[in-house]
Amino acid sequence: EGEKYILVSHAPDSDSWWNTIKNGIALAGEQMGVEVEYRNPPTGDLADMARIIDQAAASGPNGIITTLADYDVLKEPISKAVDSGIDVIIMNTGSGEQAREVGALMYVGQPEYDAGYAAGLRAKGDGMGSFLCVNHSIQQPTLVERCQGFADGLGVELGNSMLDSGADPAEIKNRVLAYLSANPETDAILTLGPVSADPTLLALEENGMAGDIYFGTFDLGEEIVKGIKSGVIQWGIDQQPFLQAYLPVVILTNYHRYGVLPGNNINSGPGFVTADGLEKIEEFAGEYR
Amino acid sequence: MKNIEKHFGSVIALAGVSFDVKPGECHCLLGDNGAGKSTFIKTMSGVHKPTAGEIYFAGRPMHFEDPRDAIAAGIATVHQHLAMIPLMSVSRNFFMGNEPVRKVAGIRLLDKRYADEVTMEEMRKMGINLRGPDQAVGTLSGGERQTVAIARAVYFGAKILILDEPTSALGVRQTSNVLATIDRVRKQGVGVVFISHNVRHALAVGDRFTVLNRGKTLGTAKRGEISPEELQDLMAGGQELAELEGSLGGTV
Amino acid sequence: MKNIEKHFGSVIALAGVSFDVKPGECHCLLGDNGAGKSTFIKTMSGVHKPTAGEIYFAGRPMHFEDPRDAIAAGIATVHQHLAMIPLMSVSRNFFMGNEPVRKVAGIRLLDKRYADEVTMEEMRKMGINLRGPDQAVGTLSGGERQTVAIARAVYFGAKILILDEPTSALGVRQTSNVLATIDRVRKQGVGVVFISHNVRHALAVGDRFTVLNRGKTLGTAKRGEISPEELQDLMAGGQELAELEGSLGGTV
Amino acid sequence: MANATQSTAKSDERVKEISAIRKALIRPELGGIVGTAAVFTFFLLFAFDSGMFNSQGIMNWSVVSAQFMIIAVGACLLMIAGEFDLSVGSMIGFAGILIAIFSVSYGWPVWLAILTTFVLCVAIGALNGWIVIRTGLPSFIVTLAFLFILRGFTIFLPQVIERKTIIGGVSDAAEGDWLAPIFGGKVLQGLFTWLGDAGMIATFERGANAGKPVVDGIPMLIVWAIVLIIFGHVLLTKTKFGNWIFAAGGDAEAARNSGVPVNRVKILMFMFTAFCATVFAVCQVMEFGSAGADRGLLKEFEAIIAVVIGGALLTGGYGSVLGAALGALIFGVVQQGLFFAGVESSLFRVFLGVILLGAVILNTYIRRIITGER
Amino acid sequence: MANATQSTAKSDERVKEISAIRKALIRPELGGIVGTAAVFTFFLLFAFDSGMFNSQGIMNWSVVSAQFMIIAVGACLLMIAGEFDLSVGSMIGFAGILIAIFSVSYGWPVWLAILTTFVLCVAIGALNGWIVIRTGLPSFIVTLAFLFILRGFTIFLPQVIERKTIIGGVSDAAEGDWLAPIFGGKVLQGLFTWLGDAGMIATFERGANAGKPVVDGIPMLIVWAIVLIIFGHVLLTKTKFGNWIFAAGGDAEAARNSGVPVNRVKILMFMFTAFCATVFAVCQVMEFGSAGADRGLLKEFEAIIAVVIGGALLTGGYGSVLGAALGALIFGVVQQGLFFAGVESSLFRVFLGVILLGAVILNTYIRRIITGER
Ligand SMILES: Nc1ncnc2c1ncn2[C@@H]1O[C@H](COP(=O)(O)OP(=O)(O)OP(=O)(O)O)[C@@H](O)[C@H]1O
Ligand SMILES: Nc1ncnc2c1ncn2[C@@H]1O[C@H](COP(=O)(O)OP(=O)(O)OP(=O)(O)O)[C@@H](O)[C@H]1O
Ligand SMILES: [Mg+2]
Ligand SMILES: [Mg+2]
Repeated sequence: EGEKYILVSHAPDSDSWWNTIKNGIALAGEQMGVEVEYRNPPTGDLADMARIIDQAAASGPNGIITTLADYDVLKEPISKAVDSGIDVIIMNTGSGEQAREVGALMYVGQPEYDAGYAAGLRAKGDGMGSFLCVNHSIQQPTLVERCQGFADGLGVELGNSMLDSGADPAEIKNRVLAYLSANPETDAILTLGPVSADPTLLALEENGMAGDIYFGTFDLGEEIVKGIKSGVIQWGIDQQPFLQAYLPVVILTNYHRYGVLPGNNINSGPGFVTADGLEKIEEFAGEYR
Repeated sequence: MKNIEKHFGSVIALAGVSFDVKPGECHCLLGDNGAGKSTFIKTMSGVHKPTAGEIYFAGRPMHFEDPRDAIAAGIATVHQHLAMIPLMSVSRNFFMGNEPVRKVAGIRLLDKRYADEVTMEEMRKMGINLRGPDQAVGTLSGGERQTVAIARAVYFGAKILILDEPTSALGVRQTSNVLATIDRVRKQGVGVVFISHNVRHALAVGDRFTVLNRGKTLGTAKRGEISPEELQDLMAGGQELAELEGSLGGTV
Repeated sequence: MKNIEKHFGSVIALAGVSFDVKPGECHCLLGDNGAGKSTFIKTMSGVHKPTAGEIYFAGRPMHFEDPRDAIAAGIATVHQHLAMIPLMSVSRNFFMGNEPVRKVAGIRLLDKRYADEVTMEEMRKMGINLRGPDQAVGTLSGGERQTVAIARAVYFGAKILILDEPTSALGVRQTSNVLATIDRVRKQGVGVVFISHNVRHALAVGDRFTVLNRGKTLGTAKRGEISPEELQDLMAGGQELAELEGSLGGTV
Repeated sequence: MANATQSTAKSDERVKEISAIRKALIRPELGGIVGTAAVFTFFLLFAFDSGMFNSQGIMNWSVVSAQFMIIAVGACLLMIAGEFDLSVGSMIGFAGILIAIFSVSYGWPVWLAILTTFVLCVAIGALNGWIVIRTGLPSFIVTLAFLFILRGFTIFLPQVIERKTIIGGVSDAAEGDWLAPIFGGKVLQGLFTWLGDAGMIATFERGANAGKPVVDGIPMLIVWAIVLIIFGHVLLTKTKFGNWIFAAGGDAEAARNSGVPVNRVKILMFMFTAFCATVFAVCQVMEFGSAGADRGLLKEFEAIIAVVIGGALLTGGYGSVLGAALGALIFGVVQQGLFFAGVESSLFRVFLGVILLGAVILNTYIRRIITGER
Repeated sequence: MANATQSTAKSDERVKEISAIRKALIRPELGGIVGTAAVFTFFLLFAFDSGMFNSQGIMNWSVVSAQFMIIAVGACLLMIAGEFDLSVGSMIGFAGILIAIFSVSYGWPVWLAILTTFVLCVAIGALNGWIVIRTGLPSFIVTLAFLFILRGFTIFLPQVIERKTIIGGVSDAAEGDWLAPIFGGKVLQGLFTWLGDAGMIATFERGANAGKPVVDGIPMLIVWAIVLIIFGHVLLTKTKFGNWIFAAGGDAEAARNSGVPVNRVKILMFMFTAFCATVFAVCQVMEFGSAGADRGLLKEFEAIIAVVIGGALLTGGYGSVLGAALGALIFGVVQQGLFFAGVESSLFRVFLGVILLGAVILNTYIRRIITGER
């Protein structure tokens, strides 16, 4: 009763996708009767994140749930935490293999490169040849992996297709417009989350390409769901952040209370959300999806 | 002005000073470095608020919140560290704080043409030929800047004109010019407060002389009542100067 | 120094000036505002490089790349705008650029104790009682700062001491002090270059007088060869001054 | 006084000649004008057929430049008044979140949300200014503190209130509001439809908008930029208050002694900067329908860069609003132009840095000539 | 001269008394000391049982503070010399990427990669300084340009060379290298093992390290921080050069006239700042084994904040390295402590802003007393 868990993410303060995570741990904490805290490096600097894991370990929680945004940087702090008797679950980024290597109990999430690769295959199947990947936070390695995976899935070079768009919506919108105007033959657009998807939607509306260009995105949000519904967006890759946050808390609590643990890693994504069966998603997008 | 006191933190700059100026006279304020002259006139011109004491102007007690109040009351000051802004043009400096306005479509705009004309005209009167009213003050020499500052104060019809060591950085000709200007201004019925270290400059134009020492007045004398030597002695604090004077041949 | 010329962009500040100083004499450089006095001595002290002309020191031509070279050669300068740093302590200012060092374990450290002692001692000699060597220069009065600057130059055994208007902002007593110091320094065999607007101050200590006007020398005179009035006239550019003098009673 | 006059005339003998043409050219905006010309020449040569100069392309970089202009006007006047504000970017984020919270979470009418936000943000600007004046601290430090404080609240408030860091749904709330279109609408739509019909500008060929002109109006963002530039320019060069701004920045002590109410001027300029930041934020929220905690990051630098490219002096007392507007234009055109020209997008920052350096060096040279500074 | 002596003695009559204790207390570091005491008291009261003061917790905030200290020492000396450097953060990212590219992509031995990086980065520091000196521009602008230029290359280079924005594998490359442990190693491991065996500090409970102490040595990062602080402190207060640093920042013109080689001092300080940033970067790369384009974001502000909290004057000529080190300690303890105390993490920025303001106001007060400034 009253176990304490800490979730450490790699995202900067302002990344809105992590709201769902916060909601997930809050709900799980309430339901299980445990205390869960959320921690992140304010600027998204992974070296700072390593310190936060150290610090979380020092504060002696029962378990730590963390992302594995960069194996090199995080392996030591995580395995140290494990060795000092704290149980760790890896969520979101990373892979089952890496999770085992750092001594974590299991992995819940969506391997980024694989998700990008799957999306690329899908787009290739739909006949796409060239694409634009709108990267709103180019410093984050995980986002670059998504673009890289997509390019490899399509079987083309990444090259200039990845746009360093910045995180400001007006900048994203206008840079996408500029890119599409200079490269009108682009077949497909991939956005990496609501931050880049929302302004891109507006951009497409403005230059009339909405519904005309092949548009896929990572993650869900209110606007993205609307876009899927109206047919502007072909698919959204749902990695189910809610589950990524909720499940580890539940698993850890049950493990600590009753010693039970799932035997396998959980791949919460990639699941492709398309125009079919959107009602529930629509209702909870941005909050639980 | 009666019994003005001014303290800065632990420093007592003025320890009760009384002083008055009448229209049309030039009252010289003399004193050594750090005697409190600048502090005193800053109090008079509203830059500092006195810690104690009162200021009367035309018989009424005044409370200056800031220099604007003093200027509005007719006290114009040319500060020791010049009140000029080097990056701004001469005409903007000249009218700084007193900009002429002109209504255009109900909006009060700066009347730049008028300002430029007046500036050129006034500067010409003072003997300074500007390249143009847009010339930056930073390109003028020290003496020229001093002259602009005085011309400005006079032009805005000050009833009392305070000059804090206007001559200390000036050459002989510039000094003569400034003294002549003071003379002219005084004759127009303006009360002039002239601050200096230089007894000769003071004697050239002063009607009355007040010596300040360590934040206190040592007394006031009328023109003719006091000799340059006495004044010098008063300022320097008296007898100890003798020995130095000897070796330097009394030329200071 | 021969035929020094110095141009600043479109301004010709010095148009060929020749000048010399001998050990143990005080050579006064006089001139109106903007005559080029400060520019001239800045050239002499290595701050500016001359556009044309040559500098000889003890018979050898010198090329000063920066003030350090001039200081190393024995030319110490007290600039018009003081060479003191208000936020630093008096002792650090005193030794600025000439810090005493002491070897500790092979590393050359600042000898602060020595610096402090010397500073206190030298300041006491000049008649300034510091609260302590760590007192910031910013807390000193203008006259006191001037004295520190002169004391510093003298202490470091300058062969030539250049003083740019050291007295212009000073009171009577402080001025006497500075002039007495110059006198003392001169008697120690140091060549002094003294710059002033004030003919009386110059006459009090000067052995020779050079007048600069609009970037050119108007000639050099020995002490006694020239009367104060002649000097005054030379500086002001001659005849035109007469009328002003009249109205002001010849007291300038 | 004949002698004095004569003496000044004589003194001209010591000044070398400066040609009349050179004199006529030298104005504070010169750097901006030269830069703008250079930038347009460059992109006309290297990106002409990329769509940068068709109607859509022009609208694209105009909107981006207009954004920069809005914050640059505020930053410019403040900089001339001798201070600067590092909290502009955080203020943009904060204002956006406030509007969203008021209108979406609290359900206030949008006009009330906008007006309340303006009042609050301008009050924070005044607080900034008041602290700078009262403590005498450099504005760098004070506004740096507010950079952190405002950003902290921008992240904290929506999380506490809405459990999100991005609040959407403002567009729906703004439906039918009278004030919202003043920030988020478009003008001259009739003209553009006519131009489109007349074949003067391209129309959409396919999709839902087929047949409509590709550019269907001037966004209010651009109108705001123009209004603020004109206001700023007139205020600075044509009014009494403008003189005070120069004076306050040139030498606050001297200005104070001459009777310029320096404190009032500076605080008002801090408020005006906050006002401009809020205009920026409101336009953005109305256009995108959502407010996020990450909005406005680094905008303070972008504003300062635009102003400095436009010839203002970082230390105050010198500059021009038109210059700042040109600086913002250069900034916007370069930023978008590089994308049109297909330059590797991460190199954008390198170009920005180089242009900044080049522009400032040019401006310094021009300023020295104008003011005779040494 | 008797009169003059007497006059000064007399002048004391005009100075009110200041108590001796008060005088003894007033030193540049006072603000830092008071702040440190306050911060520790606060966290001892409110976060004592959170693990903040067990061996791991102490190591945690010590390491974070040491990081801040390393860049603060450089920033402090530079600020005292009258300039500042906004490119520190970008320099950290850039240096890290260079090492990774040299050692991993090009396969150079790690020591060569490190040394080459030091040479390049210090050269960039010198370039910064040279531009500031030559053009007379404010360092704010020049280093802002470099903030963008260096960050641009930091993102661009790894993408071009490795097609990633993060380069790992430096640890493997560094295996057996003689220079790498000087940045990434630990010292006093024997002592900690002994402490662990003696039960004085906690040990790992399981895994490969079971039985070893949780804190197994002092990271070289901390050693570097201490070395740099001592070096900076001695340089500043005990050497000739230190006097020149104060002089260059207090009044460059006056210092130049007195024969202080101001240009050399300033350029050297820019180089030293770059050196510190590179030390930071190398330690980080060696510890984590990878370099990323996101490293060092906003670190320039953190360095400046630590220095300013430590009592230095933003405009130069005043400050102390010990103060800056205490400022860094305060910053680090607050940042980590708030996590320990369980404060909502987004409020961290709000606290930071408030502490910054409070510290600067306190320091200004202290400085005015010391220097008699008005
Ligand atoms: N703002 C201030 N804070 C503290 N002390 C001050 C302040 N202004 C002046 N003082 C002190 O008050 C005293 C009087 O200074 P003031 O400037 O009035 O002298 P002064 O007679 O004008 O000297 P000078 O002839 O050098 O101009 C000096 O000791 C000075 O240090
Ligand atoms: N750095 C500079 N750049 C351009 N012009 C300069 C510079 N320094 C001085 N001048 C000009 O050179 C001329 C001579 O100036 P200088 O300062 O040498 O005169 P001065 O004789 O010392 O005058 P004062 O008696 O006022 O001190 C002036 O016209 C001045 O404006
Ligand atoms: Mg005075
Ligand atoms: Mg001079």
